[in-house]
Formats: sequence, structure tokens, C-alpha cells
Amino acid sequence: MSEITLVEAVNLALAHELAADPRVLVLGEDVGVNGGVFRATAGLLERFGKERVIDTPLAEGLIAGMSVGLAAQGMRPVAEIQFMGFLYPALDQLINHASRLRNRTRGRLSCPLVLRTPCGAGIHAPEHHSESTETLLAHIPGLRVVVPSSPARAYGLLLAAIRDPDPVVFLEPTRLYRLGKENVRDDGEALPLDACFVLRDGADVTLVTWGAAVHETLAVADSLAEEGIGAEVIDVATIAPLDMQTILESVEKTGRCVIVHEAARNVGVGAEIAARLADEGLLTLQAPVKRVTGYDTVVPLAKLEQRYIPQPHRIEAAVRELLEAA
Amino acid sequence: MSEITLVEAVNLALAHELAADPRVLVLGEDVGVNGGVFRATAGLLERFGKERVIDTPLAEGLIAGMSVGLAAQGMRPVAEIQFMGFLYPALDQLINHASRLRNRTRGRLSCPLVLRTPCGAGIHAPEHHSESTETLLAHIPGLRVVVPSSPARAYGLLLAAIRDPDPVVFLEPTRLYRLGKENVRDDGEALPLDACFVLRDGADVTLVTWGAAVHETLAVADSLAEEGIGAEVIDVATIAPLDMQTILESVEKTGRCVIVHEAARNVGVGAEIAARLADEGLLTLQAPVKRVTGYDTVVPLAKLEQRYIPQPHRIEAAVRELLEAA
Amino acid sequence: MPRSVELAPRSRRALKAGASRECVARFEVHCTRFLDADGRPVAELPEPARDARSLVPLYRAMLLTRQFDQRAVTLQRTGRLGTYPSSYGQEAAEVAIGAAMARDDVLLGTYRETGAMLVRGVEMHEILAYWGGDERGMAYAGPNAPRQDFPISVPIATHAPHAVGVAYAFKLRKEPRVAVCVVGDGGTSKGDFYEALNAAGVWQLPVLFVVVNNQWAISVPRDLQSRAPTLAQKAIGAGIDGEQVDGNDAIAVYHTVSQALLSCRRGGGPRLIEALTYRLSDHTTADDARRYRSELEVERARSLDPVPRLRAYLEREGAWSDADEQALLAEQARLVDEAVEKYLSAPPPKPGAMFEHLFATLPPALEAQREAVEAEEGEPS
Amino acid sequence: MPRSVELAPRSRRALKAGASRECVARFEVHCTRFLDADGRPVAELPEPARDARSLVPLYRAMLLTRQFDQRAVTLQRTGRLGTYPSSYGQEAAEVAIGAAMARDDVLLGTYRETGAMLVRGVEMHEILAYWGGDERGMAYAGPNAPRQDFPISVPIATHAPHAVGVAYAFKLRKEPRVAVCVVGDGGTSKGDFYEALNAAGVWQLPVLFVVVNNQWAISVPRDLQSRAPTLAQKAIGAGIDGEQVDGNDAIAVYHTVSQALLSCRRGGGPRLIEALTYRLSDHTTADDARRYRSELEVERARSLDPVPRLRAYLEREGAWSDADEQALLAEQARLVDEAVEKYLSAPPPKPGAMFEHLFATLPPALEAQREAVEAEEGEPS
Ligand SMILES: Cc1ncc(C[n+]2csc(CCOP(=O)(O)OP(=O)(O)O)c2C)c(N)n1
Ligand SMILES: Cc1ncc(C[n+]2csc(CCOP(=O)(O)OP(=O)(O)O)c2C)c(N)n1
Ligand SMILES: [Mg+2]
Ligand SMILES: [Mg+2]
Repeated sequence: MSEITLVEAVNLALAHELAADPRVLVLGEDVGVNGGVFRATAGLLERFGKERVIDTPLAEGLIAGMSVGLAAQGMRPVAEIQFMGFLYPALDQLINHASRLRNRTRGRLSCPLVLRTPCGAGIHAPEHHSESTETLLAHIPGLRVVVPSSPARAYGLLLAAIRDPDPVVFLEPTRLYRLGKENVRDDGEALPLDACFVLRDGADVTLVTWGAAVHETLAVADSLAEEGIGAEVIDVATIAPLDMQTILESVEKTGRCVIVHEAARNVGVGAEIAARLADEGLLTLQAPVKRVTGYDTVVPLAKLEQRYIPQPHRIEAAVRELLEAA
Repeated sequence: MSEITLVEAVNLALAHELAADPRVLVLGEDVGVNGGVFRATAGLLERFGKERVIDTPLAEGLIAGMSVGLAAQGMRPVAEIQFMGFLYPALDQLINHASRLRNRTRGRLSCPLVLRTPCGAGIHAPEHHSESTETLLAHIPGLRVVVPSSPARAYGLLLAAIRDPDPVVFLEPTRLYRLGKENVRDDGEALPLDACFVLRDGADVTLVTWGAAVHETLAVADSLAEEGIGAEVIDVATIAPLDMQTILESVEKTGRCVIVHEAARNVGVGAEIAARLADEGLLTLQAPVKRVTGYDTVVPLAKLEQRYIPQPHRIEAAVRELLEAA
Repeated sequence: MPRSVELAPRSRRALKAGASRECVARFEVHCTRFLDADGRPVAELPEPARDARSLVPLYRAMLLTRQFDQRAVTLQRTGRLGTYPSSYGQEAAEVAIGAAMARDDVLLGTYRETGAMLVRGVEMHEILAYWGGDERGMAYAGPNAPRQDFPISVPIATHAPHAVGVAYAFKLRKEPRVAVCVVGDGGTSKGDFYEALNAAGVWQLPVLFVVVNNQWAISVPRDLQSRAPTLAQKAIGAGIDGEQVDGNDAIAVYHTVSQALLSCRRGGGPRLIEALTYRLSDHTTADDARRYRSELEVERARSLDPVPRLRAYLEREGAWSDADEQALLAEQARLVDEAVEKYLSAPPPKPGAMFEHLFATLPPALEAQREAVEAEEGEPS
Repeated sequence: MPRSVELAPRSRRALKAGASRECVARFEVHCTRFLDADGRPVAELPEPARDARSLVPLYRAMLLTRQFDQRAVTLQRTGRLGTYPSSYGQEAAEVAIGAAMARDDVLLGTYRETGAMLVRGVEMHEILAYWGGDERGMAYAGPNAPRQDFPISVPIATHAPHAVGVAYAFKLRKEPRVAVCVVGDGGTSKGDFYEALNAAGVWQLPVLFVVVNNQWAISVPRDLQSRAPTLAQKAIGAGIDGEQVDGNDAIAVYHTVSQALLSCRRGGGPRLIEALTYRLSDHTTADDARRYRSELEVERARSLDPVPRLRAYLEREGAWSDADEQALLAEQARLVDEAVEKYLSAPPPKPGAMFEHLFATLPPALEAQREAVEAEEGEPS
């Protein structure tokens, strides 16, 4: 048990599964000798050899497509796409194949692959390096989409993703890679997929979020607590399929909900949560459902990226608006 | 003025713009000699020549990417992707380039392209030929997404799309291509983008829909009318950016809303509409917002596709549930 | 086949001093054929084909493919099957690919690999089920089914990278198996095809790429697909061997594919074969080829039909007779009848089937939807 | 350059009778160089380069590129610039490409085309603005700006199909212009690159593809990118001409690119040039190349540095002196200083700028968001 960062937790989980299961492979651009541009795969080549830790040619469609082939052959490929902005050439393989290979063959073949990719803004990265387009994945039937928000959840959820018999896209917020450390025991214990994590209890308002935005959201909850306002904070974690049960139960208690995500608002995953509340949760709502999100524009370059990312004051303002509405 | 089908209306609009504007080009697989697999481009090669009506090699990424290049050079490419299931290799170009070329260059270059593609199930087509994944496009800032639901709207909206100075994805429901005829005058009059069409007034419930589902929805509204129930039917038409104003005003009047779309429910565009109602329209809602949609699974092959497509009885049941709730 | 006639200097070495302009690499593409259009040998036949009787199974499979194909088209025309892509005219290439493969090789093909699929053990009624709109067609549940073969890939060339993954697994596990990836001439224009070719080259994987060049991609002729005079030379950019074969000469295809498979199996790395053939049918039953190609061209291609070509050879060698032909036609018609019967009498899939194989275990979040669709009884309105 | 030494038979003709195995196509790849590593001619120089003084502008631009580059790295190291990709070691290729182009040709490049961009008239302060996180850097607003050039393409090879579209417009409008698409060695593995190459071949478009092969794609060496011994041969699969050039020999690059551009401009169809060079720097300021390559290899590559190579030639020819060098360094340092000053003193973009150029006219649906972001005053918390 040691204090490690989120990116180290990813590394630890990969090493654990590579050691535990000979079917597990790691592949992607610069994942081998270089250990990944964020060092997520550091040391794996040395430990597990270049047959299992594979530097691929520069082609994301290939990476996803060959992962489908490997998975159909009973391997457990864990592919890395270097940044979410370079995931788009792989979407065809995810949508037309990975997500439906089992369905198309009536279970004869299956596709237990994991596709990891760093996501989000906030690290002063170049153009196309700050995307939060999880909607494109969450909408696809047959895909699981998981976003960890702490080292421990990164470790436990990545183990679960690798062991899952179906395809999982695993989005790692770059902003969290080295943001803080947490004690993580390398015990091979997976965390549950398809379930939200309630990070903080509260009776006055429910804050639903995932990924990097969990941190700003928790900060707001802390500062509200000082005023005696109880904010329940839910980390969705598996954003598809969605564990609405936990969210509905919380909102039943609080009557108010603010959804926080970094992705653009329009048809973001937050829209689905709000839509479900407008249907199944309507009678429990004491105030409008608010979303605090990235704007519906291209994520700006470094000089303005903080203006794009939902800041605590925007989250707090939304909460106050709800409390006043009541 | 003559009675034509939706696919003929598309053809008419293309011919009109090719004749009116030398910058307009048509390109895609089989759009030339063959006139398109649905005949949407029939006769264009003969009239406008193979320099302007271009059969491309089989590569959707290329089609989208070269359209970006053409558009940046001041041309007005109208590209066809043969089916929406083959649009995915073009997403990278749409997301990383077409939607942001203007933004990336601070207006120095722009990208007035149109990308047309047939969408939806219901014509007993083979695998991968029945997709309704408009969410993947609607979520992308900088893209316009338009879905016509009648011959006249196909004609007028396609003209508007071609003339628009920014990229537009134009989704043509295959189920409607030859479903019915309508009088369309080839007068070059465009219809407005970014605006819903209220197809039918009603005071009791608002039905919001687009594309092929407009037809089942109108049928339900008709049959409800016989019972004296007034259903307002809104064809969203431009699904991004979204004209919520019209929808909010309608729901303010009716207090009830059912959203109908063929796409899978989870993070469908219907979610965004419901989410906006749960925020800006909450106080006007007299009942939960319902969505009648495709299921969150792979669109089944022909034998079950009708089970997937929202049928009138499902729409009607949702309306009745709302009316009883009130 | 393209290969360096002299050692091609690696790029970094080219930085060394030298002449102002030097040749650094040379390549050639070869084409193989044994039978001319009338079924007469143009050269000595390869070993296993010397006994003409050994070719009879190939011929039988070609004929079955053709009969099945005709029946499928008829079923479509009479409203009992969905859109169907005929492989009329391509039977030699298809059957020979399937026949040359080992049982535990893996086939990854397009929608036009009916001949190969039948030879590999996919059941006729399954193929019909698939084109009839029933996912169970790709379950490959028959007794001799190639259970690890990939389902038909409709999105063009998207299965090429799958073949790389499959072959990577073979190589990693040290299994002497080959992934056989079949694409059309149109498919060679797609980035996936090229990415797969290139990666298979890098890792020297046991993948055999077969380009079935039937001269058309729906209405787009071969010449508009690429300026390259051969599609075999697509291999050169990936640094692998590519060659052409007369795809209407079953013996040549069988021989060339067999040799390439052997090389792949022995660790020789990936190979590319371009099989030159012609689609005698419409693209699918939804297509009308008269819109884009001349009857003259089709006429000419018909004279190169692979089925009579092999038959002529077999008859000349005394390995086949008119009586054999009649008996076989009757026997196969019966088999096709049975398959059609099985297809037509299969109970339709239950609505709930659409959720049955979405995940290994349906997540709780989707239970309500499954229940809703299952609850809908009777005919959809 | 790959070309058919004999007429390559079109594939359909290969169906005609012939031998059992015949050669149907042959290709060659050539490499050009004029100066050896010490700047001594290895052959007679091409026409315009015979007067050494005519090469001074090339040299000046190479030196400016290097000085600018060093300053950019320093700015990053001192926290005043974002991640920056140095082009140290590649100045000959970059500058010669830019210099050989006509003003109204269009450049479509990667993030490592600084040399070409500067020669084309992009301002240094704009390049700094871009890497400093300000979209205005791609506005190319200077007086000599190449207004139609594409912005830097970060997603590898995605600009290759753009070049096809640009060139299609040129051809359609009968303009004698060329689209010049530059990709790295890594970029040649991507489907987009190949699809573009192939399509440009089909339509015989005026596109010049230049592969700047600097031997590395971040940590992935050239050999893991493709089994092909040259990257020039990637052209063969598209049926177009490809050749290699010593990318550290400014004269060779300038000559080869000029010839290719001339051919493109005259309707000769697309061309591919592989420029062999070496990235002497880290991939970007965020990279540490020592993790994946040996100091020995870098040392060796350093001895092939293009800048001293051209300087040695110019000095030997009496077209350049130490005094010239010192004067130029001082002059350019001043220019770079001014650009840095302009960059650092530029007012930051206003928050509302993120909606300013999303559409030609912001749709009403987005007005509220623009107002919200504009209303946020002061520093972001
Ligand atoms: C990615 C993709 N784009 C378009 C299509 C539509 N389509 C189906 S078959 C076909 C032509 C394929 O030609 P080819 O590869 O030569 O194979 P053939 O049909 O001749 O066997 C096209 C364009 C598709 N299935 N997939
Ligand atoms: C599609 C895509 N995938 C991954 C990356 C991340 N990335 C940036 S540069 C690079 C290597 C590019 O190598 P090469 O093409 O040789 O160009 P070089 O950097 O050597 O100039 C990678 C993988 C990217 N920018 N785009
Ligand atoms: Mg074909
Ligand atoms: Mg490189």
C-alpha cells in the first residue's frame, strides 16, 4: 500500500493484470520503450516483453481494429489511444464492430477489449489534446464507458474493465493524472462497474459528476458545508450504461440536482441524466435541474481553457440558484 | 410544381444549386454514372459533367477530408456517404476539421460543406444500413445537423444547407425516400435552418420529433384528434443547434411533452430536449417528459426492425400516460 | 510478386555518400495462370492438380456455390429474402480460397465470400437467414462450422485490421495458423486495408490478404479506384510480397493461395494476392448493372466464366462427364431445397432477442427496455 | 522513382492467355543528393544552384529557423510558451520546401513545418502565439501571409485528404497551383495518407506529398513504422511517382521539390518525395528522447547537420564568410527578439473569443452561452 498518483494507479493495474493473466496485452503508440507519453505504461515492456507490450505503427483505426481481432481470439487487449482527440479514427471500429461483435454472432464471438485514452483540458496541451467527447461513446449500445476520478478508483475500475467480457472505453482525465496521491493497495481487487460512487452524503442538493469535474464539485460541496448546506456528491464513474437508480434515490431525498461535466452541454451525458430526472424523477424535483458544463464550442487553447472548464464558482452559483428557487 | 418524392426533392435541390452556383460540386461513391444507390443524384453527371459530379474511390475519410479541402478553397462540396453506417470513418474529419476550421484560423478559412447521408431503419436493408446516430453529430460544436421529413422540407432545407457558410450534415431518412409525394415548386426558395417547424397545433400535449418518426407521430396526433385530444406536433428539423424556443413555448401551452425519435434513447438528442425542459421549462410541466425511441441496443436486422422503430402504439401509450398523470 | 531484385538499402544508409541519383529499390509484380479460357493448360500443372480427379471437389463446390447463389437471387426476387449479393462469376476464386485454407485458419471476408464460406462449413440455411434479416445466420452453429471465422463484414475493409489482431494472436501463441482476409477491388482504396497491410508487414504476421478484383465496386470501375496498374502492388508500400493470379482459373488460385498459406504458416510474414475475376451479376439484387456497364463487356467476361473452364479441363482429362454433371446438379438442387426449406420454416426471432447478446450479462440499466420489448406481443403494427 | 520500366499490362488484359507466371509490372525508387556531409558536391549541381550566391537566401532562412527554434525552446523552458515541437536538424528540408513553392501554392503541413511557414510569410510572433495557446496564431494576418495555407495539422496525416480537395479545386479552375502536403514518417502509416495518395493518383491532381522522414515518430523508430525499405515506395500502390532525396542537402531538396512542383503544375499528376533527415531535438519540449534512442545515434546524425553542410559549401565557393555569419546571427537575433516581444506583449484573448468564429454568424441558440462566458470578468478562479 502506497501513496500514488492516478497515472501510477493505471500503471499498477496494467502491471497487475499483465502478471495475472497471460491473455492480457498492452498496445498503442509509444507504450513500449517510451512507457507512454504520460508514463502510464512505464516499465511494462521491460517486465512483460515486446510481444505483450506492443508499440504499434501510427494508426488509431488499426489499433482499435486489431484489438477487435485479438479479443475475438480470446486475448484481452488493452489499447491506448494517445489522446482523446485522436480517438475519432477508431470510432468506426468501436461502433461497427467492437460494440456489436457479440450481438452480430449471437454470442459466438465476443470482444473483451479495453481502450484507454487520456481526456479533458487543463494541462496547457496543444490543439486537439483537450477533448471530452464521451457522448460519442456513451450513446453506442454495447459499449461500456468508464471514467475514474481518483487513483483508487482508477486502479479498481481498470481491473474491472480488463476483466469484463465486453468492450470498455476507459477515459483518464489528464488533469488528474498527477493532481494528488492516494493510498492504493495493489491487491487485485476490482471495483464494481455499472455503479455510481456516492462520495459525500447530503440532504439539500445532489451534485452528479464524473472525471476531473469531481474535484471542483467536491470543493464546492466542502465550501457549502461550511454554511450548513448539505451537498450529496455522486461520481457516476460508469457513464454508460448509467446507474440511474442511485441518482434517482439521491434526488428523491434532496429534491435538487446539479449535473457537472467538462464536455460540451448540448447532448452531453448530463442531458441523459437530466432527461431521466424529468421523466422518472419529476415528482421529486423541487427545482429545475441545472447543468454546469463546458460550453458548446471548440475547447479553446491554453489561454482560455480555464474559462471553458466548469469552475467552482459556476457550480456554486447553480446550487445557490436552486436553493433560492425552493 | 409537381408531385415528387423526398429523394426526388433532394435531386431537384442538388440540380438547382449545381445550375445556380458554379462552386457547387457533388461527390461520393456511385453518385455519378449510377446516380446514387438511392438515385438521389440521378441525371446530375449527364447535366453537369464528371468534373462536378464526382465518383470517388471507396473511402469515406477521403470524401469528408477532400470536401474540407474543397470548401476551404471556396468551393461548395456536397458529399454523399452511401449509408449512415459508413459515416463513422468520416467522423474524424468532421470533428477535428470541418467543424472547427473557421474557429482554428480565426475566420481566415471556412468550411461550407454539406455531407448528405441516408439514415434510419425500416427498408429491410442489410446489416449496418439502418443507423440513426445523429447524436454523434449533434454533440459536435460547429456542426449543423438537419433532418428533413417531407419532400418540400428536403428541398428547402437542402438548398439552405448548401448555401450556408458553415458545415452541415444532412440526414435523409431512407424510409421516407419514396414513402409519399408532395407538391414541390423548384423555385430555389430555401427554408430556414435553426428553426423547428410546427406541423400541427394542439393544446393538450406537445409531440417533438424529427425525420422518419414525424410520420408515426402525425398519425398518432390524427387519431388522438378524433378523441378530441389536441396534440401539437413539432418537427425539429435542425437538430443542432437546437431551436428550444419553439419547443419551450409549446410546452408552456400544453404542459406535457413526448419526444419521439428512432435513435437509441441513451444520450439521444431527445435527452437534450428533455434536459432543457427539466431546466428552463420545469415550472410549466404538468407531467413527466416521456421519450419514445429506439432501444439501447444494436438496430436489429430486418426481421425485428419494426420492433425497434417507435411504433404509433408506443407513442400513443406515452401520450395517454401523460394525460392520465395530469 | 514485388520483391527487391537487389538488396534495397535501408533508408538511413541512403544518407551515405554516393552518386547524385541512385536506384535504391526495385520491385516486380508477377501473375500466375495455368488454364486458358477454354480450360487448356498453358503450362505444366502444379503437383496436386496433375491428377484431374483431385480437382473434382473444387468443381463440385463451385457448382454448389452457383446453384445456391441462383436460388438466393430467386428467393429475393420472390420476396422471401432481403438484398443479396451474388458471387456469380467469382466461384473459382471463392471456392479455391476456402479449399486451400486449413480448418483452423480464420476467414475474414466480405459479403461476397459465399463460396469460401460454404467450403469452410457454414450452412446454407444460415447464409439465407442472414440475408433474410436474422442475426442467427452468423452464429455458425452447424456441426462443421468454422466457429472462429469472422462474420461477414459489410463495412468495406474494416475487417482488415481484425485480421492483423487474429494473426497477432496466432503468432504470439505460436500456432501455425493463418488469418485470411478477403477484400474487393473497392476495398483496396480504404485506409483500413492499407493500415492492416502495413502493420502485418511490420510484425511479419501470418495474414494472407486476398484482393478479389472483380473489376467493379458497385458502379465504380477498377480504373477509378486506383491509378495503380495492378492491385497486387499495393503490397509494395507495406514492404510485403504481392502477386496476381487469374482468379477465374481455379487451379491457379488454389495453387497460389496454397503456396502463400504455406509461406505464412512457416513464418514468412504476410502476403497479398490479387485474384483477377469479374462480377457477372448485378452488385446485389438491389442493383441494376446495366446502368453503368455495357452488355459487350459482360459478354466478353462471360466467355471467361470459371465454371465451364474447369469443367472443360476435367472432361478433357476424363475426370468428368455429362452424366456426372446431371447427377451433381440434381443432388445439389436437393441440398439447396432442404436448406431453403429449413430457412423458410425457421421460427422468427423473438423481439427480446435484440437484447440477448448485447452484453455477456445484460446490465440492470437495460432490463426495463428488454422487458418492454418482450412484452410487446403479436405483429408489430 | 517508381515507374513502369515496361508498360505494365492493365489488370484486365492479364486475363489473356500467356505463360504460367509472367512479370506484369516493374518499379524502381531513386534517391538524389548533391552535397556530401562535408558540403562537397558529389556531382554537377543543378542549374540554379551553380551560382553559390543564389543559395544564400536558403541558408539565411535555415539559420533563422534554427535561431527562432532555439528561442522557442527557451521560452518553453522558462514557462512562457506551451509545448513546442522543435525542427532542429530538419531545417534544410523545411526551408527548401517552402522556398521552392510558388506564392499561391498551398502548404498543408504538420506542427514541424516552422521553416517552411517562415519562408512562406507566416510571422514568428504568430507561431509563438499558437504554441502559447492562442488561436490567433493561425490567423496568418501578416502582410506577406500565405492566406490560403492550411493551419498546422496536429492530428497526424488528417490534412492529406485536404490536399486532395485543394488540388481538385485548382485543377477544376485550371489554376497552375500545387497543394503541398507534408507528413512525417509516422504519418505514412495512417490510412488518411494512403487514401489521399490513391485519390490524387486517380484524378491526376497537382499534389506534392513530401514525407519528412526524420527516422522517429516520438519513440517509434522508422523500422517499426513500416517494413518497406523506403517510404518513397508508398507511392507505388497509388500508381504515382515516388522518390527519395537527401533531406539534409538543401540543394537536393530544393531541386527535387522544384522539379516535382513543375511537373505537378504542368498536369503531370501527383508526386511523392521522401526527404531523409533526422530530428536532432526531442520530439517536443514535453519529450525526453534519451528514453528511447542512444546518444551514439544522435551523435552520428549530428555529423550530418544540414546547416554547417550548406555553410561549408558556400564558404568554399566564396559566397559566405565568418563575418557574414556573425552579422546575420546578430540581425536575426534582433528579429527574433522583436517577435518574442510582440508575442509576450499581446493582450490575452477575451473569453468571448471562443464563440467568435465558431460559425459565420452565431446561431441564436448559442447567444446565452456567449453572454455567460463574456460576463465572467477577471481571472478564472
Ligand atoms: C465503408 C463502406 N462504404 C460503402 C459501402 C457501400 N458499398 C457496399 S459494397 C460497395 C462496393 C464494394 O466494392 P468491392 O470492394 O470491389 O467489392 P465487391 O462488391 O465488388 O465484391 C460499396 C460502396 C460499404 N458497404 N462500406
Ligand atoms: C492521429 C494522431 N495520433 C497520435 C498523435 C500523437 N502524436 C503526435 S506527433 C506523433 C508522432 C508523429 O511522427 P511523425 O509523423 O514521424 O512526425 P514527426 O513528429 O517525427 O515530425 C504522435 C504519435 C497525433 N498527433 N495524431
Ligand atoms: Mg469489386
Ligand atoms: Mg518522424
